[in-house]
Amino acid sequence: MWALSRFFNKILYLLQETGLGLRRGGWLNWAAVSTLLVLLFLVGISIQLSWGVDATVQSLGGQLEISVYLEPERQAVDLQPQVTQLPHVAEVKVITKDQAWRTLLLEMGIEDEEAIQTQLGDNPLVDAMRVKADSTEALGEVAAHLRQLEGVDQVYYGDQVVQQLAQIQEMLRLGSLGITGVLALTAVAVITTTIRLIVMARRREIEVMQLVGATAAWIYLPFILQGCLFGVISALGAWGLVLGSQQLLQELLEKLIAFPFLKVIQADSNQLEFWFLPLMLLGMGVFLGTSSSLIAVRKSTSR
Amino acid sequence: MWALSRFFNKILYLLQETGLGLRRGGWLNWAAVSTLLVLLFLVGISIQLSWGVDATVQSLGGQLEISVYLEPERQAVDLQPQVTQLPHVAEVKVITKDQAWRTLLLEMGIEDEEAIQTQLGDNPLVDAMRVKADSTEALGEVAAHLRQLEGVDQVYYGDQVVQQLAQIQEMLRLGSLGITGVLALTAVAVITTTIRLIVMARRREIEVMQLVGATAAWIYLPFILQGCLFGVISALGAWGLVLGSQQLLQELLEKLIAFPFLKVIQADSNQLEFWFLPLMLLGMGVFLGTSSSLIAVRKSTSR
Amino acid sequence: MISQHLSYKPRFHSSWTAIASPPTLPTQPDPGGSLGFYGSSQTRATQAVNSMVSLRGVSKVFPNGSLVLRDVDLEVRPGEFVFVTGVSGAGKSTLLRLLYGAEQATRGTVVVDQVCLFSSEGRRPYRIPPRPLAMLRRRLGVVFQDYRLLANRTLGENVAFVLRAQGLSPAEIRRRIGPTLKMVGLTEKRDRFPHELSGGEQQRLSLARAIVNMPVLLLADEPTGNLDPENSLLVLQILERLNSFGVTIIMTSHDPYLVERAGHRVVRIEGGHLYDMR
Amino acid sequence: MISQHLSYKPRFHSSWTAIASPPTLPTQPDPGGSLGFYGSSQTRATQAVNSMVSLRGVSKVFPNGSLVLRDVDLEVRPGEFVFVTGVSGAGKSTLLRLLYGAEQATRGTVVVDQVCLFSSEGRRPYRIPPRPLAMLRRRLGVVFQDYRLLANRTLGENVAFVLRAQGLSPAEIRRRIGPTLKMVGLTEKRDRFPHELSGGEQQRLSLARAIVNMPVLLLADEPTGNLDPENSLLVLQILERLNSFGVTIIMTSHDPYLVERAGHRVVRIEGGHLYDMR
Ligand SMILES: Nc1ncnc2c1ncn2[C@@H]1O[C@H](COP(=O)(O)OP(=O)(O)OP(=O)(O)O)[C@@H](O)[C@H]1O
Ligand SMILES: Nc1ncnc2c1ncn2[C@@H]1O[C@H](COP(=O)(O)OP(=O)(O)OP(=O)(O)O)[C@@H](O)[C@H]1O
Ligand SMILES: [Mg+2]
Ligand SMILES: [Mg+2]
Repeated sequence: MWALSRFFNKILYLLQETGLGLRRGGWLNWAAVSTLLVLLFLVGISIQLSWGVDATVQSLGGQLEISVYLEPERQAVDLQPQVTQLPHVAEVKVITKDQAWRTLLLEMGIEDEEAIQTQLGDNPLVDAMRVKADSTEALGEVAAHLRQLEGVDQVYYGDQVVQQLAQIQEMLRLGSLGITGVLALTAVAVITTTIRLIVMARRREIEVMQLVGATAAWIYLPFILQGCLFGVISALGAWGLVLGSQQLLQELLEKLIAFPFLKVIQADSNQLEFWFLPLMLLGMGVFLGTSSSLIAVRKSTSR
Repeated sequence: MWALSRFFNKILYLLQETGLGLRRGGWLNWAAVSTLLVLLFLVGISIQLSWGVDATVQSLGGQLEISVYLEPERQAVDLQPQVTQLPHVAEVKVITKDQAWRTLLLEMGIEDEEAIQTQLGDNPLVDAMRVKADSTEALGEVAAHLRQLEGVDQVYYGDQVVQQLAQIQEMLRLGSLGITGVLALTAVAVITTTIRLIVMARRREIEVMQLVGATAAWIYLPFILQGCLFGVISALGAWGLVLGSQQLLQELLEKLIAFPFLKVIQADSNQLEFWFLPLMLLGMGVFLGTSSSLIAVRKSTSR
Repeated sequence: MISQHLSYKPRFHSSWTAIASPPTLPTQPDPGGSLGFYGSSQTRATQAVNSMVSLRGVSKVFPNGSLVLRDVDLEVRPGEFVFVTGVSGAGKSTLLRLLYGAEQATRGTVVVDQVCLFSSEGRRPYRIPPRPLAMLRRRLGVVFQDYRLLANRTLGENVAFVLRAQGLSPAEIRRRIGPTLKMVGLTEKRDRFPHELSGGEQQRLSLARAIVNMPVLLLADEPTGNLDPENSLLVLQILERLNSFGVTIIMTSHDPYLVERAGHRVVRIEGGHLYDMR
Repeated sequence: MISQHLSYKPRFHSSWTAIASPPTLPTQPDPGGSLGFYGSSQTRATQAVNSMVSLRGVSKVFPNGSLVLRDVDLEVRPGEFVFVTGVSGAGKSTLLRLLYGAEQATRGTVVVDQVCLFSSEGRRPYRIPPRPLAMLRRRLGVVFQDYRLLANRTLGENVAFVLRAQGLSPAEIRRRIGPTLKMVGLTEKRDRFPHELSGGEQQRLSLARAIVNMPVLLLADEPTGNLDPENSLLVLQILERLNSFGVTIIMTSHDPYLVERAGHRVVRIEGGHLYDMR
């Protein structure tokens, strides 16, 4: 009973002490929270953006096709089932040489049906297929497979544009990864600094606490709780900002360019994916806040 | 003479005081410098990256052409000078209907010279021009101009890929602008906080200085000099990091993807452009450092 | 050594006092009568000659409502040595703080060395602006009750500090520090930091800092509180020597024996009132 | 009111002292002779009963080379009242700091309330680990020469602080603060902050904080330095009342009259040596 009440007193003390620290800390708290918030926000936005760009490039890449030209006299429909079963193949479209010739002639402005019929006899074309891959990266692999098929004469896929698109995507991925990493490092540095400054600002107090017989845990737990709290608050704030700016970005994009990049926003709260970002931000915030205060406090532990 | 020596003494005092502050400040200085450095570095890298992407998309966009089909019986060479003089037109290539037909037939596998000659007589095609614009954005404008020319039948430019490319570029530009803005704000917040903390840590000292008759300028100038110095050091460090990471990024890109994005690096120290980034970083660092210490100091000026 | 800075001349200068033109001692009836507010300069001049500190009807109420001084009058002539006594919490430190501008009176007029720090006369209270206040403080020396040493500067730097704040040359500063530290017996500890000193040594350092710039008025708040009788006497002797050079000294003390022994003028604060004891 | 926490029992407990097993008082010749280092527990037990503080051959040299104490021996029995005197800078504060573990001796053995704080006997010097030190400090009360108040806590919180550090319930803490503040005459200023107090009031607050947890040993460093004679006497009376309840008191003072009047044991530090004066 006595032990329990003592334990309860201790918990109460820790909470009160943390509360007191927050109240008396004044703008020092805001410094810590705002820094952490801005950094978490940047991380969140960059993750969102990299997801969005990924999805966008993905959908763009999906529109790129591989053109397969068969040897003369080969029928595309014969090969179609074989091609469909290849890995990473998303869609196969058959274009017979008649279709192709008709289209060509029409494009050239020969609209006279009779002339077309005449020309069809001289059709110099071959059967062809348009194959779509399920991702931009898989194009090369699919093309390689196609080349090995019997009856395939030529395989064209991608021109410079396609290649450069893939490269842009790669670059974006690298960039966002790098920025996220650098930002995380900055976050740790800034919070550690801030909390160490808070500890330093209360150095005299800590000194006196030690002199009247408080143990290290007793002295430093409130600081660590405080750091943890900073993390939680910042994460919540950052998530709010991310949601807000998403909306804004979306609206801006829709106004500025005709084509809506629907992939930028993913606001379906029933999906598991929707909860991934806030949970990640929360985890990151708490981790950064707590571990930073631990680092800050560790440095000043002496008697 | 007396006034001069007094002035000299004052300058000396300010320098010594700044030096003393730096020496005694210990890791507080490092906190300020490292924060500023990281933020300047991020700004620098994001500017570099946005330049690089701009240039890349530009060069990519430059490869996109507008196809102009003339009315039958019109000669492309007649129109060429007129087209060349249109604004934003970078290059005009004429394709006569004979050339086009020949190419088409060759592509279709008809390599028999005689057959070609026969077919040429039946050439159903028209003269065409390929027009390059000097930037991706100008494509639309150029196309609109071309459509109004007499003798032009059809103008095709860009497919979905071209449009999406332009949109990606727009998005990137927006993103990098936004990130730069947010980072600048963070920088101001963090440095102000840090310098205010330094002032706070020396609050007792400032109090005593005021009590023994030091004027406000006398007390605060060393802090402002210190902030300025932080800016200079951080800017230099950030530039070094930008140069270093550029090298790294370049190498990485060259290894990862076959096509070297030469536009990412611009290391020609004879060019004026090369000095733009360091000068900008320096200016930004000094401005942020100085104005942040001014803000920090302003808040604590009282008697 | 000390005497060389000590050729005492009463100061009539204060070009900036003229510029700031504070309301000057309006409690004194204007002899001209018709000259009005700005015409009372002659009154001020006569006043200035025979008064280093002049408090007229000064009251001090702290924001939390505690009334520390009520309607206090005090005149200290240049060259006087005044002890301020009173029980703990009587308001001695508060009185001194009014004189060096760390606290502001609630009512009344405070004039130090011909500079008006505060006056509730006139349409609205006048308070000295920061710059003239800094200039006045340069002519004062203050020993703070809690020492107020700079923790991250050595003894020598702590003393030099006051002189540097006035833009003296490093050579001149070096020349002055030695004798001053010697006077309070801290020569060997010149390069130590305050936390490496005993309580009494810190107190003596605070004294050294107050006298290094040869003030015209020295305000010493309990400068012997942490000193043994011998050292207390030594401090008293230092102050008396300064006084003999013409420096006006106002000192608070709890030590009745020291006050007795010195034989100077004594004022006592009790219940917010100031009583002249001797 | 005070007496209710005061049923003094000499403490024989210290379960952790046994665990930490510090080298205990090896300067005392071991009566068993053959038991060696860890066998001297009996010596310690006898020692413990009749000594609250025990310094044996203690020297203190600061890192900057200043030798403050040389080969000092001091025994203080439980319930004693000891004055420590000496000129400013003699080493009085340093002596007390050795007792509450803020400084570490250079040589010798320091034992307080049966806990060994430092011993240079044994193969390498023993120094008390942080946790036992914290536990010892909870049984001590210290009045610091520079007060060491927490600037951003009210008077009440400053005093409560010590009790909260030990995990007492808020109700219990509230119950104890009132009488303690009353004893030093600060009841009305309970909700003020330290900077709103006069020097003497701060000193009394420091005393209140030292005695609120009913220490077995009270170390008071110059607790009357900023107090007028009446208040000094009051403080002395408080300390004597505590002493009459069995609290051991070691107090430094510069005031020869106070020391004279009290009539307790007096030790004097001079030239690093400790002399028993009375
Ligand atoms: N900033 C403040 N706010 C509120 N009350 C204050 C403030 N400063 C001082 N006081 C109160 O004014 C009274 C006088 O304080 P002061 O410091 O002048 O006393 P003192 O005579 O110097 O005492 P001591 O001898 O103990 O130093 C005290 O009761 C104190 O509590
Ligand atoms: N941390 C330290 N480093 C170096 N020297 C120190 C340190 N602390 C104290 N000293 C020196 O040790 C000597 C004794 O100091 P101490 O504080 O014990 O004196 P004291 O007897 O308490 O004097 P006072 O009566 O003035 O308080 C002094 O000469 C002081 O300069
Ligand atoms: Mg006082
Ligand atoms: Mg001492």
